[in-house]
Amino acid sequence: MYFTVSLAILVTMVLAVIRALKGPSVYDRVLAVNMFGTKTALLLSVVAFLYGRPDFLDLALIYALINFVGVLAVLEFFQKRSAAQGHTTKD
Amino acid sequence: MLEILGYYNYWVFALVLMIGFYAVVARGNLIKKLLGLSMLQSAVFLMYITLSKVEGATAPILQKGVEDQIYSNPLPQVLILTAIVVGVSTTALGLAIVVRIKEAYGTIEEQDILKASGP
Amino acid sequence: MIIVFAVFLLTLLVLTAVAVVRTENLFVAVMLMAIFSLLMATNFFILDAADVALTEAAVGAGVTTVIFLGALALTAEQEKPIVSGRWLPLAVVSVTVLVIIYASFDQPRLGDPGAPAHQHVAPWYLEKTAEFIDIPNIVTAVLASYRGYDTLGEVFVVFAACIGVLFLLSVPPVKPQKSKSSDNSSGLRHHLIPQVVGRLLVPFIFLFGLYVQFHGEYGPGGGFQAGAIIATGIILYALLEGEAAALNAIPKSVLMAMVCGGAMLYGMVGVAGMILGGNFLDYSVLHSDPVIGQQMGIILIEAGVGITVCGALLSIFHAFAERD
Amino acid sequence: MLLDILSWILLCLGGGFVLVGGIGALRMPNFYTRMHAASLTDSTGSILIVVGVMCQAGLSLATIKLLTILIFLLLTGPTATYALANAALLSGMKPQADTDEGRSSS
Amino acid sequence: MNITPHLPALQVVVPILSAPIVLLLRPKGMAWAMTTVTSLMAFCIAIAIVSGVQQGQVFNYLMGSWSAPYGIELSIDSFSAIILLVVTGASALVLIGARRSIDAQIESHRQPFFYAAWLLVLSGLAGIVVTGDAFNIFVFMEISSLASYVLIAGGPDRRALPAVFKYLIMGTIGATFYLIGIGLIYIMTGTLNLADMEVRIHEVADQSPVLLAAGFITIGLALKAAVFPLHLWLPNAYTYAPHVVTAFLAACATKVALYVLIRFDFFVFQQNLSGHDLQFSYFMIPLALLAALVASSMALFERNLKCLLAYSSVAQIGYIVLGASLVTVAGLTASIVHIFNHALAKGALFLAVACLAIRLSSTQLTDIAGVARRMPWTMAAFVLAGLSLIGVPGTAGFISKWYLITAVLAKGAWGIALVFIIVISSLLAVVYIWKVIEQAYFREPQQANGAVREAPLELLAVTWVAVLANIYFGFYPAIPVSLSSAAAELLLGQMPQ
Repeated sequence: MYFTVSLAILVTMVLAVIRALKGPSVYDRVLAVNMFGTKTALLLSVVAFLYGRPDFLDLALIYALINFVGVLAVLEFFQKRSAAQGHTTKD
Repeated sequence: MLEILGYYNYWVFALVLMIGFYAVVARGNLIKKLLGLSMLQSAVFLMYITLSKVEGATAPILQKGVEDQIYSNPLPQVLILTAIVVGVSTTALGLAIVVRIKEAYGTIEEQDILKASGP
Repeated sequence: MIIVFAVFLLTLLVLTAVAVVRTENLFVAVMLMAIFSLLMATNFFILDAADVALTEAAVGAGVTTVIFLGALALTAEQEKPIVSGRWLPLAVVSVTVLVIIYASFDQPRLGDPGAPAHQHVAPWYLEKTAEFIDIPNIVTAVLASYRGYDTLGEVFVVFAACIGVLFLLSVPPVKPQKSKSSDNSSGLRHHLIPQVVGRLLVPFIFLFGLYVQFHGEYGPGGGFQAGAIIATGIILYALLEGEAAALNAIPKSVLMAMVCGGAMLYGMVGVAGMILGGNFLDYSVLHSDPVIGQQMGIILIEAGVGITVCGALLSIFHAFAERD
Repeated sequence: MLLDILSWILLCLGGGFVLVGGIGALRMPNFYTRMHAASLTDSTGSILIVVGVMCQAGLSLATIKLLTILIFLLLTGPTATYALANAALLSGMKPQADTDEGRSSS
Repeated sequence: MNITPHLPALQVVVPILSAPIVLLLRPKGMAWAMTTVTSLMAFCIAIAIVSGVQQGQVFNYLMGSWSAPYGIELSIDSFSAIILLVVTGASALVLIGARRSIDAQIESHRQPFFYAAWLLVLSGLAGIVVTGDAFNIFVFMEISSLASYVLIAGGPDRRALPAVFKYLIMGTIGATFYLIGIGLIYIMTGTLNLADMEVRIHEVADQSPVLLAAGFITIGLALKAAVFPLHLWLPNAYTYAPHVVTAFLAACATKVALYVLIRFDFFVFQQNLSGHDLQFSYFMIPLALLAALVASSMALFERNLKCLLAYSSVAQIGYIVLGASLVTVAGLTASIVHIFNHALAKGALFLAVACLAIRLSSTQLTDIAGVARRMPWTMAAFVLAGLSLIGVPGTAGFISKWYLITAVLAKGAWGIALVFIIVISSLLAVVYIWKVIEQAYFREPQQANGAVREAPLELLAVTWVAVLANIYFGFYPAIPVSLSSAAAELLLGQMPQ
């Protein structure tokens, strides 16, 4: 049962990687990375039970955290870049 | 079939190692070189972790009340913990150098830097 | 079962690696590298290396990506296409791959319990740790006590990288500083929703970091991971509120003191062992009961490691982020 | 027993949602539709899978951790999606109906 | 407490724990003073260790009191002792004279970082030498490498940056290859302790992973040691580094990598891998000869004094490798003596260059024209050190060349061909040193150099200490030779001759 779910998540991870490779825009890639990160967190929480070691759930939490901070860092990067190129961002 | 797949990790190690190596050697962009370098290091991590795995074992964190559980080999994992931090340190230092190169030369392409440096 | 996972993830890993090398957009390459790191970490987890997976995720996928983005913002985003010299490296690389693959057939295959590596030193750790140190996480025991000297070295590697980055980036930028008005846009201040959510999360991240720090003897975790997580929390704060606010909360001098203090704490625990009649890094002499002494020593040096790693990663982050 | 069946159903549903989201992210014609597909199924899939696993775990420390993970995912996922869509919109990428090229030059 | 048994640990711990303190010392000059004092302490510890080793004492130290294959063991034999002497001596000597040169090249607010990095290089190199654990070598190698990237990047010329980047890339690849080699050996033997490895590798010696490991380790360390075709990072890194850093690193950084290379190939592999001696010779001898010839010729055409000396270093590394690749006690003795003597000669030369550079703006050959009239003492030191580099009798360089030639001749007929090549390479050395001397003594001084004075006293003094050491060890070579031959016999201990 866990195995089936992990397989579904794994396939989704593959799809996310394909999206990241295809692009076309940078935002698509960021979206793919974000999706990939969430799927990794889910996969880990399932695999932790598959292995019978639920004490490893901490990892899933960290993955989710890293994922969030990563996306925000990318946005900050975009913002810096557009500021450097002289585009004024409106709110 | 499963016998062959038991070596699959080592092959991926070899492939990723050499993909990283190729990026370092053949690419002229300094940041690309650093990406290749961290890939090269990751490949080594994979090799160590692969060799720490024991069939039917679990992570080397002792479980209370569970008898005759076998555990994977903790030693390579410790080494790789160290090596990961070393890898990040190297990358950070390399990036600082790249930033300075960009400021000094206005480019981060190896060819252009060689041209700018002159003989 | 594990084979299926491994084949899946490893194949993806190779594909991602190829894509990182092939793409000419460096930003895309960094994004793919983040995926590469996450894949690597998942692999580690599946291969029973929980601590390593934690570190790779926190340090490899998290902090490294942030630092790479910081450097990209200061340099260029597009790579020039390579002009020549593609075939020789490719040939060398292919030959080496074949050699390694050939040699792999003499290697014990994945998971072979009869491999010499699992016969010699490792079983001793697994058997004796309960007697000598009495903590469940063997990885922490080996890291902090049996091979504590390596870890000391590693702390100083981080230390060296930190002073290196600060040394290199302490030269004022060559180009004139941009007008200060652009600094107002620093931080994601005008993105309301991320800011509210982020503010909510920051304290919990700290709490979680402390949990990872002090739970390291019992579960996956320890100084490196905790240091990286807390640093990530502060980086999140800096992203949301801007560099200046984060530097206000924790000034650079404090960061420097953390880097030095953590390293010194580690060293001093070692020296204390020496003074109390043991060898360097011998924690048994710290307390009349050697087992408690070991545990005390481990907690202290893990704290040192966490403080140094956190301070160093933040110093590096700020050094890059400040520069534009 | 009942709990087992329940968790089985939840997990399968979750897996299905996740998979559909992945296919959507791959097959949809432009960025905003892809994002839509990915983010909604992400949240639903997370809820279903984590709750499914929670049913298996019973009342233990693991359940609390799972709950934390769930809350965390539910907070960060939509936030990240919002921020990303916002950034894309600000960069000049306009939502369009049926093109594959709805993107800016960046 | 009795301090003697703790000496191996203190050798590393004293400098490494001073680094964070130095970083916090803000007042001008304090960082330098603390670094120098620490470095002198390290030197004293090294002397104590050497005298202990010469009395037959064996230093084995269990880190954390964990017994050997389980914990990390430090072990010092005569080979480690002589390298320790070189590393700590070079650091202490250069630091004493370095202050003004560093002040001139590095802004004062960056100096604490610089000195902390210096101490890390010192402790990293010392750590590599004292340890008896394969992975521990990697960790300390990375400390010393990262810190030496920092030191080199301190060079004021912008070309220092690409040079140090190249060094970083090649150095990291080298360290990673070494790590792969360790991993492969660990798979086959299950241990990381060098002594234990030596015993256990015997059973699996003929399996391909071990051979692959030997290859990876040799190539990785050769990269670090700048053995000939892998030396590409060295010339620029040495040329654009701050002058005193060049003097320090040229004297010991590559030597320590060579130390690890020799230790691995002889101590771990040699006695166990069948045919390893032949493979090692066939692989290394051509490279060593090419290094001696090609690098010496490159030095002939260099226009920059530091770059010239850097190429000469590559050639000298060739001699060291040549001696080792003969796989005889005599050859290995020659090789180890040459590590010591070359460190003396190159250290003295680069210190003399630092003296020149502090008064002249550049190290281009054309800019030192006629400088001998203005800086007679400096140039005299340069000439004497140059003679030692060439191997003129009465200098330290002669001793090692003599041992090398004797060892090569013992190899029989084709040894004579090797001697021929050594002599040619030495002649090339005469030519490139002469090129410098001609510029300095027999050219008209440039207008711009009119106000040039003799170098600052302390820098000149340490230069002369190094030069006098060259001469002293040329007449009384007992210490390095006895240590080296003891080391060689130890390394080749159970080898059938």
